[in-house]
Amino acid sequence: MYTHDKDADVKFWAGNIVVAEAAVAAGCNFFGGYPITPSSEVAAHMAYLLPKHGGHFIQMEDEIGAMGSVIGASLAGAKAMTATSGPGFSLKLENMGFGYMVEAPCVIVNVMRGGPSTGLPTHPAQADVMQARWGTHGDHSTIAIAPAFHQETYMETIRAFNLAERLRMPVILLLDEVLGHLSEGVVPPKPGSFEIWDRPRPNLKKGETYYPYDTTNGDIPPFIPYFEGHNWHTTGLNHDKTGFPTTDPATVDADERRMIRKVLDNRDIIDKVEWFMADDAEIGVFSFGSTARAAMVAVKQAREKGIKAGLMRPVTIWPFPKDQVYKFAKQVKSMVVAEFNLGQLVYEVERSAKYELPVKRVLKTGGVPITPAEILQGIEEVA
Amino acid sequence: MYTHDKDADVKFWAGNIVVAEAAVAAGCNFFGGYPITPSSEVAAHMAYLLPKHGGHFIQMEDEIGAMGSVIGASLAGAKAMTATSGPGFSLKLENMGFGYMVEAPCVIVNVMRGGPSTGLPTHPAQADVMQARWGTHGDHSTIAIAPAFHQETYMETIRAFNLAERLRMPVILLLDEVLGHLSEGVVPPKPGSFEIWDRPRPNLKKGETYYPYDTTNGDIPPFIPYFEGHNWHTTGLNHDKTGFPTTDPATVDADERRMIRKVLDNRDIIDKVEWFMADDAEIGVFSFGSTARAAMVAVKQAREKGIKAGLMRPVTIWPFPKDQVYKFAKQVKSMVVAEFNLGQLVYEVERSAKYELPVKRVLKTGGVPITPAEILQGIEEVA
Amino acid sequence: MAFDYFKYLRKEKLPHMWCPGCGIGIVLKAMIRAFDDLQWEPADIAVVSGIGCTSRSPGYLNANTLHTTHGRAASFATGIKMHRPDKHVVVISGDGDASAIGGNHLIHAARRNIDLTYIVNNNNIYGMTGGQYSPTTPLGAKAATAPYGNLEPSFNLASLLIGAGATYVARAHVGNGRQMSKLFRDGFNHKGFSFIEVVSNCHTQFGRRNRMADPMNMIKWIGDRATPLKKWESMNEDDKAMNFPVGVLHHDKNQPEYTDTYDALIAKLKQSA
Amino acid sequence: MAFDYFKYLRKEKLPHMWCPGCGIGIVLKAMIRAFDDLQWEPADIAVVSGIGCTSRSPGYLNANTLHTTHGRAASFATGIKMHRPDKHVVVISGDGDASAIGGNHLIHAARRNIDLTYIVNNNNIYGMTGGQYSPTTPLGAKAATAPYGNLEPSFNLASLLIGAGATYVARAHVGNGRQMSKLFRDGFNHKGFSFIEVVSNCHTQFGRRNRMADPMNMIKWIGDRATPLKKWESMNEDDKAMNFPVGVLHHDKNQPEYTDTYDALIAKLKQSA
Amino acid sequence: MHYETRFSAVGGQGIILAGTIIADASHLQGLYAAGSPTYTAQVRGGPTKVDVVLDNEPILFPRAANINFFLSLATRSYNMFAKDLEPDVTIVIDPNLTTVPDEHRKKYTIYDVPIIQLTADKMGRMVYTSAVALGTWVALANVIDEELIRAALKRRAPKGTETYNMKALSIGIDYIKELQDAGKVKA
Amino acid sequence: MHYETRFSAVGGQGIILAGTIIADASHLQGLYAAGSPTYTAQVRGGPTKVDVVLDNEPILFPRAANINFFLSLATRSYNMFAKDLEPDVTIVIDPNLTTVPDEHRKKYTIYDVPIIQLTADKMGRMVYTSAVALGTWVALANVIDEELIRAALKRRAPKGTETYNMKALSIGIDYIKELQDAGKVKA
Amino acid sequence: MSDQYPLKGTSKRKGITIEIDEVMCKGCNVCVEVCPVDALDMEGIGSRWQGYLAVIKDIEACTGCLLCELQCPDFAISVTVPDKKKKAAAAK
Amino acid sequence: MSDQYPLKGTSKRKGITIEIDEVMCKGCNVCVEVCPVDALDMEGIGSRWQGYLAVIKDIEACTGCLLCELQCPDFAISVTVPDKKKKAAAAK
Ligand SMILES: Cc1ncc(C[n+]2csc(CCOP(=O)(O)OP(=O)(O)O)c2C)c(N)n1
Ligand SMILES: Cc1ncc(C[n+]2csc(CCOP(=O)(O)OP(=O)(O)O)c2C)c(N)n1
Ligand code: SF4
Ligand code: SF4
Ligand code: SF4
Ligand code: SF4
Ligand code: SF4
Ligand code: SF4
Ligand SMILES: [Mg+2]
Ligand SMILES: [Mg+2]
Repeated sequence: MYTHDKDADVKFWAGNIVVAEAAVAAGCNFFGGYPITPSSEVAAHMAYLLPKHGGHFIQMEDEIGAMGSVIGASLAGAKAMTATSGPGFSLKLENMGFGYMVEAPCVIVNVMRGGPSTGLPTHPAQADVMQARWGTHGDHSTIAIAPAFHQETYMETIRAFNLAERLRMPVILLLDEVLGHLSEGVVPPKPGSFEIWDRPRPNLKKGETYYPYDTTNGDIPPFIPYFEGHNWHTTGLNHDKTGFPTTDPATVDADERRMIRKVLDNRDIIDKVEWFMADDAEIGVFSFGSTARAAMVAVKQAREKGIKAGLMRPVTIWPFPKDQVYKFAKQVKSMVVAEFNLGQLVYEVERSAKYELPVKRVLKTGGVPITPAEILQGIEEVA
Repeated sequence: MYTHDKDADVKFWAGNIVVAEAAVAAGCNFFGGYPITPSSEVAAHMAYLLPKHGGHFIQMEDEIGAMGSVIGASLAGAKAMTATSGPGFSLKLENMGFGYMVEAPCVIVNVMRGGPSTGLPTHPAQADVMQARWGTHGDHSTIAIAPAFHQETYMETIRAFNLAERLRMPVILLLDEVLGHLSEGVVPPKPGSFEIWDRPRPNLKKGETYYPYDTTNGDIPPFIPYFEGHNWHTTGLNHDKTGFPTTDPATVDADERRMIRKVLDNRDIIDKVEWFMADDAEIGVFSFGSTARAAMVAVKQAREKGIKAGLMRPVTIWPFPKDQVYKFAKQVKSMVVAEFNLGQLVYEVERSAKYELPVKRVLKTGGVPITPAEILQGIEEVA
Repeated sequence: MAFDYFKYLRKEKLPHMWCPGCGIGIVLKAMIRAFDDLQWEPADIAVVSGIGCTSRSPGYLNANTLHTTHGRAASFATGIKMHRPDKHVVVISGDGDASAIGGNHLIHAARRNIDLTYIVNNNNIYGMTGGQYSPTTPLGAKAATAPYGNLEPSFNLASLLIGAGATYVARAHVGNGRQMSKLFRDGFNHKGFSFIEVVSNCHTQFGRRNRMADPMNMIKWIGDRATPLKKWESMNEDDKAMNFPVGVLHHDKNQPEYTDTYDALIAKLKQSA
Repeated sequence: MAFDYFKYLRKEKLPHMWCPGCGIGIVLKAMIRAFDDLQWEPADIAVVSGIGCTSRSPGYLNANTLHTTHGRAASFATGIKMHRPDKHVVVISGDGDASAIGGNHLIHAARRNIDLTYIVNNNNIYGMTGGQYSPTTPLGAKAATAPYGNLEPSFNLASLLIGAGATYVARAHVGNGRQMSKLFRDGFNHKGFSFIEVVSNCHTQFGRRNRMADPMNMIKWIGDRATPLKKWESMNEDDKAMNFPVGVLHHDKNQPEYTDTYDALIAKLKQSA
Repeated sequence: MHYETRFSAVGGQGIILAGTIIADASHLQGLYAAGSPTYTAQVRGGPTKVDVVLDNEPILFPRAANINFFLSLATRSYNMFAKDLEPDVTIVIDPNLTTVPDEHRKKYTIYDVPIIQLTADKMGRMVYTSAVALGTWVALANVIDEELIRAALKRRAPKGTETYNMKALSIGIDYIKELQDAGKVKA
Repeated sequence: MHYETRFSAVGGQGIILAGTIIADASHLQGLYAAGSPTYTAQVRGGPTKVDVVLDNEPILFPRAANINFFLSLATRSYNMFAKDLEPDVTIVIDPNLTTVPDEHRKKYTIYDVPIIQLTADKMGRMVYTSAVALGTWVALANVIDEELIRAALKRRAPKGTETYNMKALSIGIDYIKELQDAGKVKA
Repeated sequence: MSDQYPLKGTSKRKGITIEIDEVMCKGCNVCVEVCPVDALDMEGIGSRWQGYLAVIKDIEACTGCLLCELQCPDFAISVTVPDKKKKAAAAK
Repeated sequence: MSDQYPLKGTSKRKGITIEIDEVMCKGCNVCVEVCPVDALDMEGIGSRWQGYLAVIKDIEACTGCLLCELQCPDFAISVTVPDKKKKAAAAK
């Protein structure tokens, strides 16, 4: 919930515009995209903004190429972004996996729509959240952020870029059609009033060899872009610290574990959960993104009816805030999970709860968002 | 574990050959593929077998096209298959979602290799199992089968085709490089000695209109291929029973739930779990596919050491056998989950157990399969 | 008697979803007339599309119709044709669907010389998604993602297809439905891969941004530049660049068709078995 | 002094992984000689590849090198070039990588006329995955997935690229490293998209199945058919079909290069701001 | 203060802009606004709508739940979007293009405003339809100051069309005012 | 009965075929077999191996765990695959192409068989290398009847090469027999 | 719904029938513009689409060239020519 | 390791040096086949690759045409021509 000073310079923007504006504010200077409803305005606005800021926009021939161009630009030093929706997100997955493997910082926006397949292109859903975690083949960690308000979207877009840079990896920003096309007020913070991070650079002595995956000083290998004289190599094959392929089982196993660890060990800067009336809650509501806004209304209404409901709203949904869910589950009598899909994060909630707590699912698909009334009903059922 | 009659006509085949042979035995008459290690021999053998049987093989320009051709052929009436590995599986996901949406029977083979990205192309892994479940965008059910022995692979390939036909949906067959390239004996059953199912046809009266998604008689809409005079339409957009797009929220919601239900309500023909020394087990081992073979050895060795270990080996891994895990978890003191990845089905095991049972993870990546000794060590740690 | 379009139409689905004056309707009509010319039965025709305004066409046609994923129509069509080589398989899609995301399937279907007819309604824009530039948007034209004018050179689709090995390549335009229909008919008749580009109007997304918001403005703008091949060939380079040739641009009747080749193999193996 | 290849090589990675006699090594050498001719510094060069035997080339080159996913090299290269238009970006990949799965990125990079040089080592087969037929495998040739001989007509890559709008298109062959190097150099020098096909040998996967298991057999089979463009043009149709032209097949120096166009826009907006 | 507006039409980009203008203006009045269009790029010639929710508190649930003002320019859009309306809704329709079920006439307060005719007759170009429609809203909803709406409309209108848009707005406002003066509408 | 064999070489398809032949033959002898090649299509000229596990019980864990017989035709393949060997392993190497660490010479029983030279000298074509190698296995491993190996080899050999393959097999067997006769190898 | 001009008519001279389907017609103006003899016109208000509808202005002028029918994107206008003429035209 | 012929040599007449790197050479036979004057040869046993290695058979015959070097896929053979001749050849 964000309140705006009457005198503030409030922009009445669609969520997709917010993402584009915030990306440029975060230093994004490359966008490779391919239009798809309901994300297209992100691309259109980047096409408008970037050349004005000396950055490069390109509309690629498809989403696969868009993802490829983003990683290429990233390795050449760009802060790069792409934006898409369900079908395009599915297509990007192979190259996203490449991004994880070569540890290329970048931001991937998915403005979720109804699915599977072409589904309901102009209607919202929150049904790509498990895909965001598990979509590409092989083991990997995921960072995915799902803001709920435009002001938050602005700040979280910046944070997505910062996390991508700090952890040297792709970061996923999940919106949905509700937010992408919703116009509401946002007050862009002044440049300089927020942090901007760049990927860590190594402290090389003169003439010292640069190893693109050198982890002597921590799990996040420092980065020097192409064309700075280090002539380094990288590949989607498993590689050692030099970036060249290896099939040594121990090296590969260690490296894959490191890439997962670099996320799990940095949860302090990744995790973000918002709580709403949760302190004394007896009925725990779990919801995220646009649906969480309905959940906030439902929680307020429940309280008005004397039910002590409270909301846990993860902003970072991957890595999943399992410890917080566990604690919340211990605190409350029962839980309500409201998500605009047919059951995805509820599995994680159940897993994290670790015991047989009644978990009421308020799930839905079909294009019309979950209403406060539907969540309230769920709350009342388990109250 | 399969024993062979000495007089039986034992074939010493690689697992990939077994899949191709069994597919043709199951009635497969179309294969659309694109080569990728370690699945390529499936395609090569189909290219050899199909024209001899009057079927059609095509090597498409990429995996996306391969998946498209398979669904096209399926709608025209073919029993169709494709085979791939990690990167190709990632690429197929969008069209797989289309397959779920239009309810096109077909079989997708993924011979898993090390990942993510290009990873370890010539080495095994079991790291695409969560992807199999959640890889494509949007809500959907998944059937995925992971056999462990070549004889089982033969029979399960046939079952995969049968399930695809009976439930009118894509079915995933998960092998890994160990099995795909392992040569071991298999005795192909005699034609006629096993069931072959065809997709259900409707009982139309003369002149009656055919609706491709008519569910008046159950969740699985009967099917008439193209070109039989019914001139029907279908689309990846959400559609009603006529196959034409609809955005009616109730219709869409109901249809998406139906497609999930048709799997969950037919678990009697889908589910398959093999148990090994599990009846009196106190330490429950959970493993699948090629890793389960190491687990069997480990269980035997544990028993020799006086530890009452037992193995639950799901052959059908999706839908996940959560009730069986729950029962098994209640029976045993602790569990060992052995999978050749960095933690995937163990999440499902934890969720299904529903309480804080000690779960030891024997996880690995890097190309060298988990050994019996490693699992035994895991067993001993929690014994 | 008036021509009966409804044999090939799903009447209950009409009026169609397209904007008033959209060229896709003209293409649909020409297709139907060509089907009728050849007396193809609806039951023997499959019409496959990708995603886009144009790709909604199959829904209106009384045939075996398939609305697939964006850009992939040719691959689905290939599967259908391979399994049923005895049937007629037609693909219809937009310039973006066919030549942006779908470019690869398009050129490979052409290369194989598989007996599909691929019709592209080239309106030089992504109509459905709101007017982003496509691989055929003219240099300098405005589009949702080209606010400063399009910077990308565009494909000459016919040249691309000829380069890819298509054995029948023609170009029609929305200003002349009669010629279009004839070119469709010839393409349908051609045994092998046939490609027909229809230069078309999306006044809503392209026209509105480029001073041609009225359908007839755009149709005329197209028609004025459409020049019969022979005449176009005799033009000087400047005029050539300003205009575009229509008609049959390439026709090679002597190449083996792919499903024929395949079925000959099946027959051979059967014989030797 | 002997020519020093090692300025552009990662010596410690040699000997390379390719089969004895594999043409890829000849291509690599010719690339290095062309780099040297132009005095390009390793630090200013990016070499990008997809997946395949050929695509392992970047690993041996002392430059900024990127081994991407199968078929997608051009898109990664496009991102690199867009962000650093001042640098040299070269793509090298196999026939399968470039023209099967990667066909779309290839033709679109050509269409945009972005200043990349795209080298295809066309050995008419999927070498790395074990000899499946590729879009350039000759009709009738045996392959792992063509046990009865290949049924699919093949691409003429140069024609495809010319059709797609490439502004420099050349063809070399492994039998003539000197000419190859010269064509590479010209392609590198060309401002815009340049495409050089090298007709090459994979005796291991193609040759073995087609009675040319020995590298020199295949190299000779290729060399015998390679004909200078002028001479080839004067041949009769039969001879044309039996042989293939080598040299510069198409060169248009007058088209605007894409990053130039883009950066002109940036400059213009800066000025008007 | 909480006010929900729905504009609907067939294939109309204009009404979406009208919604944006209300939201813009609401800021100037210190209100929070949330605008949700049906996404029309995929709905050529199909029914479209835009919902604008206004509140003096930050808006949590941004979708309309209890519509106060509903405007429809076509029967198809009416049928699609005149659902779940509460009895206290104010409805404006163009009677030439919209046929309203009798029961609705009984249940709801419906104003017949020949918006298209007015636009055609007085403006000559149909692009001003939505400004005329917006005028009826200004007069009937009476939640945002007319001058603030004019300011917002000016800012969003394509260059050169500002005065025409002002005129079109007045046409809508005046038509309602006349009805009000004639006692046919509660002011 | 449980016997594990590993053949290794550089870039060799032949040794993989040799493994398959052992497995084929083992069936004829009522054994179970599991053969696991390194997948060579991606390892041009690189070290390759094939493991064949034989057992009289159905084989659960199909990978080699305790190798009884190890053959290497090249130093690179030796170095890569001569890992985790148990002291009782029997090793055959081609001394012209394989350099073995001294400690291995001490730890293991190693037979030097100039397989390449034998093939070159006696067969003239290098394609028969693996049949010669297989011959050494037949004689040394002594777990499968020679005739069954011959039958399997005949079936898998490319048409027209059967007799040459038989001859090559004999060369390998005879070389070991000679060594055995000369007392240099335990029979 | 049309005020002045009809949606259906048959010419006396040539017996040509033109029929406009008011449900289908979207008032796009294409037929009006392509008619070489100005036989058609647009009329305001009445279409469900954008306020226009095609109407027959001068049935007697119609030559039966079929252009309006072929170019109408909406299957909204049909022209029936009594004699062989039409067949010939269609076959072209 | 070569038995009869050397891996390195300089011709007396022209001062051309040929050098074969035995670690790099895979014995593919390409250089031998392309040499117009038959100056090179293959020798059995000894390569780490497939049992062959290129060797210099007749250094005096070498014309310095560079073909062997340009065509060797393995950076295994180098030819140094003392005078400008080489530069000219390379530039072609
Ligand atoms: C994988 C995927 N990417 C993007 C889209 C979004 N999309 C739908 S249609 C379309 C382009 C339509 O343009 P065109 O093919 O020219 O058809 P038109 O609408 O102009 O007829 C796009 C980009 C999609 N549906 N799926
Ligand atoms: C998405 C994906 N599909 C398939 C593969 C498997 N694959 C690797 S290389 C290759 C083809 C190689 O052929 P080519 O590009 O001609 O290169 P060559 O090896 O002949 O040089 C294939 C199909 C892959 N790695 N990724
Ligand atoms: S948006 Fe363009 S292509 Fe789509 S229906 Fe309208 S005019 Fe036709
Ligand atoms: S398999 Fe073919 S392409 Fe690959 S290295 Fe060997 S010869 Fe070269
Ligand atoms: S048939 Fe020809 S003349 Fe008659 S109305 Fe139509 S366009 Fe005009
Ligand atoms: S062309 Fe068709 S839709 Fe357009 S105005 Fe004429 S009859 Fe109506
Ligand atoms: S330089 Fe020329 S002549 Fe000399 S050895 Fe090499 S190929 Fe033969
Ligand atoms: S060409 Fe090179 S690798 Fe081949 S034999 Fe000659 S020197 Fe050796
Ligand atoms: Mg288009
Ligand atoms: Mg190749």
